[in-house]
Amino acid sequence: MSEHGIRYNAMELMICLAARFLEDGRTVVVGTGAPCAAAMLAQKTHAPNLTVFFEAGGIAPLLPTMPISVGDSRTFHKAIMASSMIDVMDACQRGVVDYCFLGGAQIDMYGNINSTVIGDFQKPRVRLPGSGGANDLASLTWRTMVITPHDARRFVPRVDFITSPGYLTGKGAREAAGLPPGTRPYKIITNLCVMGFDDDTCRMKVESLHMGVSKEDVIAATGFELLWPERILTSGEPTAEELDLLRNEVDPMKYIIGREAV
Amino acid sequence: MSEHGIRYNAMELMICLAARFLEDGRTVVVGTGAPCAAAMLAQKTHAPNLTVFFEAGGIAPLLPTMPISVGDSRTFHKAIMASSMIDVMDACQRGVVDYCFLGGAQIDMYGNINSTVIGDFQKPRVRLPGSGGANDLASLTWRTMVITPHDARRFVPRVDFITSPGYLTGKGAREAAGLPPGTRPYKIITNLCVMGFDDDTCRMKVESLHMGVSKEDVIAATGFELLWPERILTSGEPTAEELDLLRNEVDPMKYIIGREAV
Amino acid sequence: MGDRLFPDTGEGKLFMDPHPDKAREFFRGKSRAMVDKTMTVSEAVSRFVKDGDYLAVGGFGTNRIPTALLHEVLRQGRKSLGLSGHTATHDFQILAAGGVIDRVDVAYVIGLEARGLSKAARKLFEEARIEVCEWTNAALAWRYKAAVMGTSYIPARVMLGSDTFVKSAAKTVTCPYTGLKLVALPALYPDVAFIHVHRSDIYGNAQIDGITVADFDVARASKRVILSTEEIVPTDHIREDPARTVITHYCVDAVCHVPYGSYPGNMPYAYFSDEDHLREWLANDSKPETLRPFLEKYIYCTKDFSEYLELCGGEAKIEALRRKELLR
Amino acid sequence: MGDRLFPDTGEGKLFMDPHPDKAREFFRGKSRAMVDKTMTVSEAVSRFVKDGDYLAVGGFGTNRIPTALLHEVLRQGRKSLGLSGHTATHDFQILAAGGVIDRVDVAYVIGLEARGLSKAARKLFEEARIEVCEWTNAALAWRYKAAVMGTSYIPARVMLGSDTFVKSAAKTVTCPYTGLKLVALPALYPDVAFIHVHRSDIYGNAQIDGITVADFDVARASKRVILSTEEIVPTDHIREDPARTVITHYCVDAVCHVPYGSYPGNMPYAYFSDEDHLREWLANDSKPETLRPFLEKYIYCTKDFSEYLELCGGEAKIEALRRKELLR
Repeated sequence: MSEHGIRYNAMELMICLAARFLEDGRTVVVGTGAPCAAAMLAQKTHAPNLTVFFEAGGIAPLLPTMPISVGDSRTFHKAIMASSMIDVMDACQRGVVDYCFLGGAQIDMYGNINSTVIGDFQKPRVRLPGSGGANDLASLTWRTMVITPHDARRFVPRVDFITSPGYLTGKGAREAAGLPPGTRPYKIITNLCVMGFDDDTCRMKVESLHMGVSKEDVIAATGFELLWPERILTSGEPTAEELDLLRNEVDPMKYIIGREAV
Repeated sequence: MSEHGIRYNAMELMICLAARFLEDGRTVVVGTGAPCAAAMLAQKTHAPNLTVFFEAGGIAPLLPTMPISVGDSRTFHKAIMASSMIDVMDACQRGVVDYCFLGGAQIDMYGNINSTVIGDFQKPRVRLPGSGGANDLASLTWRTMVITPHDARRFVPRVDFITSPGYLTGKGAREAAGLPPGTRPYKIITNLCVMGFDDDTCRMKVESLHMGVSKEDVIAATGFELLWPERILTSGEPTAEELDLLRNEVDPMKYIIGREAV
Repeated sequence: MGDRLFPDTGEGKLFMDPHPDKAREFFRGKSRAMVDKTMTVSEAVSRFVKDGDYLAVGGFGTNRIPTALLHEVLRQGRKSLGLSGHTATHDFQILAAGGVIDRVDVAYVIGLEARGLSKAARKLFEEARIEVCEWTNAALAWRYKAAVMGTSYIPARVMLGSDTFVKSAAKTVTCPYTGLKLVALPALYPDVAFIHVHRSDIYGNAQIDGITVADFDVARASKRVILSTEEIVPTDHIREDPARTVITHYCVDAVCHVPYGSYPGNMPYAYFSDEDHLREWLANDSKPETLRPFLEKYIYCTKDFSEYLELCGGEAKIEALRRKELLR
Repeated sequence: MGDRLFPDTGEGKLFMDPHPDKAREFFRGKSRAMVDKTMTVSEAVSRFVKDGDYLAVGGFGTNRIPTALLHEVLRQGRKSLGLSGHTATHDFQILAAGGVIDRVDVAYVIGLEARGLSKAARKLFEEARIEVCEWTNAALAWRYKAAVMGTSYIPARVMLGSDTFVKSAAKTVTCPYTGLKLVALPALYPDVAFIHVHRSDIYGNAQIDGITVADFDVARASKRVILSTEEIVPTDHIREDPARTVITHYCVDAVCHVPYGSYPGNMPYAYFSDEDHLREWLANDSKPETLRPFLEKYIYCTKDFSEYLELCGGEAKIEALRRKELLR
């Protein structure tokens, strides 16, 4: 798919869009996969001065290849510091970390994420890995982003378990719960669209539809009512430069971009 | 002074007596001066396996010379670890450190020590350096020892300021204050005698008088009523081996043992 | 959420007593002597791991993990162990496969990050054969830190508002200075810790190259510590560069010399993870009928870690993983 | 004590706000970019130290201290500074002599350990020209740690029962798990920190050889950080051994290249303390009539640290101190 005749897949599109949200001179905690690729791409384009953290302790590495684990030796290859998990988590709690990326099995209209359990907690239908550092990052970093496939199994009216807080029950709920003011879910980047959150209601709101995607496509793939802007934008497309960097420098082995997103 | 014809001064005697209280295989936080010399002597005699900590972060160094500061480079010369103050203080609070040595301007019958201020706190007659790590060590290590000159200005009925807790007001007071159970003032080693504390009253109690010192000498040099055992022992004297090690290996420059204690 | 009042105490069970005075009494009795603590993995596990113990595992799931010690727990048939699931991936997979754990503080378990999920591990939960208490990675890291500090809790700002809190054993407190609502994370003093390091002397003074994850704290928080080490070095070597020391002798009970002891996990600067073997694990632990022979072959019928390593390709395999690690 | 009820709040004044949300807002606005932060000592102090600021000083009194930065504060005539007196010895002596501080959190001040006491520093207290709040070395270390953690307090077990507590600004709390009475140590976020290091790149990624004392935490807790460094190294050098890094660029505002910058203090592995010059300080600060000319000579009439160093014996002196440090 492409307007300008450049072909790219959904994963490449999501990574490019995510990269553009990362401002230069800021900090991001990434995991493996698409978030890591997005941060690397941002560094190679508009944000050379983006500092990348891995939660196990790697700080500002020069990544020689895509890490397989958030704690493998790639995550601190020629790093500025090979530190500890507590140093990274302390930095998040201190307000030093701007962005994080999360994933999950379920997400609701307030951006609450479930990565713990489907069904009953005591005897679950499906047990998932749990929070890991996700709850920490969603609680403590300034802006939480999600890169995820878009379908109604995932975008649900009510998550079975709030592993990681979005806006919880709406405006003021994070603050009431004791979470640091100003932290919030920021962007949800899917294979169909980019979504943000409405300032007043704190509900998920479409910002732009990807080229060739209709409003109906998104509604059909979402298990709750989305908010829509007066004028629906079309998401930008990857540039030739971005795709070149992504394919030849960021992920030449196609570990990430070789996967179809859905 | 000596029974066996070996001459030694009061500082040498105090260091030798203090060293003997340090059991092998245990841990001690020392400062500079006599405590450091005592720990070194203990290591060279009965306690080769005594682990020495300096509160600024030096752990188990091979001391090449007497340190001048608790944080100078001697305190981590060929150390097991060049760590941090918080690592050492954490170890104390965790219950890993057995002994510490403190000093001070005033001490009372419960072993409370003042190293903060003589006179009024707001406008003191004499301002002293403050706790440093003394309160921490007195609060957290299992057994607090003091090496000090013995005079009535120092051994007072009431300290002007409790910088570091001894037994506070007596039995149960440490526990009531919230201090970790089992921690306590242990031995007071002066130029006149060795004192411990009575289990029931928690008051300072003479254990042994140094050779040539009378009960009256001690009473005259103490500003409060001491407890006395039924049978007053005579303190041991430094052995020839101890003096040899102290003079030729521990403190060959006589930084410490060259000072007269009083 | 939403329609109910948020609780100020989680519903989960606190598996370990956070009382610092009990820990202090234990630490008081523990020897601080520098004596030779080298022993075989078999002896270390036999002496220092008891049925019912609560275990903390160093490293990060598939990175710098004490594989030899974990296997030996299965070989010796320990049971009813508790576990701190602090990004427990392959380590959790081994313990779950062996059926040796019955309770877990969860931050991250059953998954092997991008590699997929362990079906055997997942089944423990779905069949409710394990007691579960939820936490987060930072929460468990700070719980260790509270223990290291010898206090009973540390306040933090995670888990608030979430079901992770509801299913934890945490409580909220009010800050006496700011009035802020905070989560009080209870100190976690594990009974025993397994940590794999790059090098140690015979007393347990040890160095780790690269990130330490939570192991500075795990070593200090735990009542008993078993190190496995790539290399045993003279104490002089430790003393030459004391700023490199991460773990000190007075924390350590046993030092086991296990070259390649993190295999199939990554050992930074030494060898990369064996992704083929980890895939084999995931494929075989998906069904009881494949899991049992797999465990027999690799763990129960091997005498020790070196036999396991031979089965997996021995020195040649390690050499290939070393090249991968060193990007050659 | 004894005849009175022990208070649950100290009488001292809390000089700095422990509220983590205010600190978070500050840290949010601080750039994390790796840009060249090298500048002269004069420029760094002029840009990043304001009258009234609360200062934390790295090192340990006469060891690895940022002498050049401290002198410059006097030269530029800053006033009404607050200070964290965390084993502040020669550093405190300098600031006290210059009359630039008016409030101090005391753990240890005015003394120079075994060397004796600074009469000029002592006089500040005895003439009540300084606001004082008492703490301990561990308490201040943990107060920094609470700030590093982005929380508002950390519970601990020191100061309880003592007058040190009474004259502190601490409060007691009850542990929600154990019922223990604990001291809540309020987070300390200094306005500005001075830290002297062995080497740093131009961005502030820095290494310290030997004990770090509290500087890992001081660098992270402080809103602004000025490093002075023996050596500026390429970032590649830092990246070659990332486990050596103690301070990271996003904490740092200025990097000042000051060889021998800890003089007359000890710089581990580089040069020992100059005990003669420290004795000269103690002798001269005992009376106003000797202190003033002494300060004129060494600080106010020198342009910068290198002039001071020349007055003190320059390279020859440093060479002698290097031999002493290296036990030659």
